[in-house]
Amino acid sequence: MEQLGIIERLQSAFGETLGVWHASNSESAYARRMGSFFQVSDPARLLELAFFLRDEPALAFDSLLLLSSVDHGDGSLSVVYHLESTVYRHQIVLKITRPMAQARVPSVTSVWSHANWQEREAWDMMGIRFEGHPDHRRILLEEDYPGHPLRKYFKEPDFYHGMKVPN
Amino acid sequence: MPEILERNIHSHSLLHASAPVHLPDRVEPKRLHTEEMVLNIGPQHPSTHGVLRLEVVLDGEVVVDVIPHIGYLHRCFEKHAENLTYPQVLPYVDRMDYIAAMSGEHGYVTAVERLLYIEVPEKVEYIRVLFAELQRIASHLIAIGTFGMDSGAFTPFLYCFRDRETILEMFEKTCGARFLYNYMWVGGLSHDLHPDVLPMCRDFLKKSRATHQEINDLLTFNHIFVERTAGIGVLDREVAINGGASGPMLRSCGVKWDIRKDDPYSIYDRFEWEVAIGSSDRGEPGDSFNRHWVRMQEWEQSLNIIEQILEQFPRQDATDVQSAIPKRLKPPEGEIYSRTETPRGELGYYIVSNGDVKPWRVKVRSPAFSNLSLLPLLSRGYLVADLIVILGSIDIVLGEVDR
Amino acid sequence: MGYFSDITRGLSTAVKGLTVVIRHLGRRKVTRQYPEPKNEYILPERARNRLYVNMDDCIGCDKCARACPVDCIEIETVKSIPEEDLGVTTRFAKKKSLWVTKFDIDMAKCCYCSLCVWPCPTECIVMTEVFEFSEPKRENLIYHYATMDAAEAELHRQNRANYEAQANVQRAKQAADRAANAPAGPPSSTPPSSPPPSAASPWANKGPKH
Amino acid sequence: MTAIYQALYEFISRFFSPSIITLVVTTLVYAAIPLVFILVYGLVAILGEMKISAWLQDRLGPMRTGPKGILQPIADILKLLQKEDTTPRAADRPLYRLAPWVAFIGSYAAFAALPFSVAYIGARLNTGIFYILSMGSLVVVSILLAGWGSDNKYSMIGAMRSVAQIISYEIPVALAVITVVVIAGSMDLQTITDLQAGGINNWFLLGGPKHLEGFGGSTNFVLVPVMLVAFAIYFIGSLAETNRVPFDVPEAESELVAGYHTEYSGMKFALFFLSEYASMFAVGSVASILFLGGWQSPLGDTMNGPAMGFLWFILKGLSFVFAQIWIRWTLPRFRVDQVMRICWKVLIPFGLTAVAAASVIAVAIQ
Repeated sequence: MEQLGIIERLQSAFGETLGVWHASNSESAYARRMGSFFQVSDPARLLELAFFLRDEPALAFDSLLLLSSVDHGDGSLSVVYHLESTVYRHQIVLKITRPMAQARVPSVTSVWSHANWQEREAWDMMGIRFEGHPDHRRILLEEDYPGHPLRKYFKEPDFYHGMKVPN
Repeated sequence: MPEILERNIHSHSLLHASAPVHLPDRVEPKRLHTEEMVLNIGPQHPSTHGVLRLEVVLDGEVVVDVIPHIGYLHRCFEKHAENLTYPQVLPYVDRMDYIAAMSGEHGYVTAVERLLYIEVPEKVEYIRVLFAELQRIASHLIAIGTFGMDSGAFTPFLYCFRDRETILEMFEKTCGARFLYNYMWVGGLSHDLHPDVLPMCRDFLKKSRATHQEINDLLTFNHIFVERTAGIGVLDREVAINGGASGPMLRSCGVKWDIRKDDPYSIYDRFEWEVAIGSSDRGEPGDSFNRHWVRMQEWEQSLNIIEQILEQFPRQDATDVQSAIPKRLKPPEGEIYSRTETPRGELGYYIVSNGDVKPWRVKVRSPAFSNLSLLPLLSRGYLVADLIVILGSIDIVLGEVDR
Repeated sequence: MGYFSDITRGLSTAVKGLTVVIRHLGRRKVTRQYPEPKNEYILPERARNRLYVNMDDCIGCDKCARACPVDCIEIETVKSIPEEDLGVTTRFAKKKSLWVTKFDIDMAKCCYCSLCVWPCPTECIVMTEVFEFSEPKRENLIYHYATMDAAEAELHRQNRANYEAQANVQRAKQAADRAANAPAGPPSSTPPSSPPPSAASPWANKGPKH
Repeated sequence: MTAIYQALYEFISRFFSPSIITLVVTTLVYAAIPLVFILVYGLVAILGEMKISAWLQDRLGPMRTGPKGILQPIADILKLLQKEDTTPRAADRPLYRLAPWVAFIGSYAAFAALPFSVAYIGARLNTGIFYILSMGSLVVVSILLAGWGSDNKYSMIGAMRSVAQIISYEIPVALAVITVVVIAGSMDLQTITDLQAGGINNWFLLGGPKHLEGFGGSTNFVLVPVMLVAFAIYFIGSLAETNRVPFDVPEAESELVAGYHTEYSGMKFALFFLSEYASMFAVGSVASILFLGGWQSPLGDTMNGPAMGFLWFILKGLSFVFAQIWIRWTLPRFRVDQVMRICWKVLIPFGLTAVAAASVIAVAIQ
């Protein structure tokens, strides 16, 4: 399905209120395909949207390519979902932007199990909480590590467990 | 919660760590449950392929649950990348998937070039694909060899290393490094092909086909090996797609999905080759044997691609391989998700640029990370020996898992 | 699979494997002894090993240090004063104008990526074929390439400081002269500086306001 | 009394006057001969394993110690002697210390009944083969002691696997032995060897003695398939009993690190190592006694005799050791349930068939 078809479909199901569609502003054919994204403004409806994207036969986004997180440096964090349909080979990007103090989004692990570790990594590195995650722990760092290192203003501790952290 | 949500959550409950364990029928006697024992495999263990720790809950020798603990090799590549310029990221990219550094570089430079709209000369593309395919063979040789070692056969491992050595020699001749190359630069290459490499390549094609046959006789079709691996750790097609499996792991389930064919990058659309998928000749699609078998086939297909590269290779071409390298690498503001097929699967780079010489955010979709996350699902209900085989068949590189 | 075919297949494939392996018993071995037969294995001409800096050619431009992804190169320079003639580099005959008082490479940090080699305008930093240089102490792996000792460096630093002090005095005098000569008028005010760019967000321009 | 024992006795009686002391000293010296043999053979076997595996894998193998690395095993032993002898804190100390000795005693004791030559056998028992089989089972005890005593989960799993495996595989091995015993009519190893005198044609692998009364003469070639099956069963079973690939599940490197001897270091490990190699030779030589004529020359009377007997016996034993090394570096490892399946579903039915067939034939041709 073409990108515009997907957005029409989504808008008819979720209404205009759900978010804003951003078509790509680049010329390259490749970037046009990957660069357009869909800003989800209401995290409460994310899970519903995710199930719709996966289960709607005409969309069939059965594969979560990547779940990434971005710190914008202005006190807000984003979660970015790259989705792909292995049936129709079309792709879509979802984004949720939240202020850092309320960095909580529903977990999509129940929709795409690939999100399990990816969400744990996003929590570990960026400090985004995923509500409803079955195993919400850090994954790469120790459980007692202070802070989330991929945040832009992260200061690494001088000492960790009494050991001097080399710089 | 709407009804549809509940149904779907339930249907995927098996993927969760807290889900009840259903032992497959093949483990007998089913009702004989003993006290559970926790066995730590790793971080230092002969078969964890690096520093991976598996917390295995055992009932006798039956694996009840596996909890992988990763992060021992975590170097925070993504944080590093934010503090380095685009060309400086490359040595770090090498060190992510250190078994297949060329493929990792290929993925990174492809992503940055797409971000910058750089067209590289044809000759550069040919050399890149040639080296990426050689690297794929080298990486698969290690995967096949260590998989044999995990199942107890030691000798194929060394035969594989012998062949890999030839490939590394070609790389060393061309760029001076055997392992961590820093060879593919954004917009070009660090060196032109060494004149010895093409003849060496032709020679290698012949020798490698012989080794392929040898490994088949020695390992792949060995009945003990087939018995050990066939039907072990079966990954369901839907679960594989849903769980983010890629590369040989996904193809072994019978899914014809290869980025080189389905989302072509570089010049892969110029070559004729087959996407290797798992079959049910021996074992069943998605099992450990088919993961190995897909790698064996891909080795052959890569040889085919290399053969075509050698035929089509631009002759007497005086192209400067550094001609398209921009003086100052400063991509426009924007973001990209670009993916390539490495030996382990889909390597994606999500790069956000704010118009600076340093990337704002680099996120790596590392195939080994995603594939490893399926390990608990694959190995529940099998024996400890099978767990090792399953882990070996996934072919992880801890540098890439932990980044 | 039948019971008997299972057994025969097991035995026959085992025998096949055994024949494959036994054929290697008399073959030429592929491993090489290290380091005795040095002539057997020659490093490729492009081998990237220990860094070497030809200080005669170094102009102290700091390009290599900036290219280094692991910050293993440390360069300190002192500007020369006009009376001093530092000569030209042997290659490309570039004129030198900086005293290189410190050129340290920490080979323990070096990742052998050769990114420092390429930007060098005089090709004075190169990767050599030397690869056996293990040291019992990590400090010994910091190579000091600068040719001058501390006293000489201090001398140059002093020279430069003196020269700058003189120049400042001169400039102040000139400025005073100019101020005395020029007609008095309001100094042109600088335009209001733009607000310092905040940590730029890639979403700042195109993303929705959040 | 063998010729060597008598010679020793006469030699030692020159130094000691009371005959009881002479007897004790002679017995000790006589018993030390297999020990010396084990030690020397151990060095050769370790070097052989290293070199053969290297050559099979296109490698050079150890090249540093001595010319072409032939002193490598001595260096290894010296290294093991110098190593710190660690004991896990939670280990069951008496059992932990006892285990390697039990292992070594088990394999050393088996050598007592091996007829190296017509001139040398430690103890000529009329139930020799039975004695060797039972001594081989002693290894199980040591493995269980080691696995339990180490207080290590890998060791424990390895020991459990090993016990299950070795006890199971004693049955097919015993069945294969019985096949020969039924034909030979004796459990005495010297008698069995003597029966196969007169060259390759009279080996039990090829039907047994054709020159003696009561063995069917030239018609006993009908035994050949039975004997081939028995030989194959014995060989596969002996691989399993000595924990060699493809039956090395107890010390499966990729799964259990080193199985029951994970925690052992220094001399204790060396003893396990040595006893493993000693049992490799022991099972190989039993195979050569039962099926390949023991110390008898394959050429009949040429090159036969007490001294040549030693040579043939060791040569046959070593060729089995070579085969075990060759197989080890070729085949993958079975899974533990497959090991048991092969034993109970393949080897034992075939073994029973072989025993039955041999019994019928033995009755028929006599």
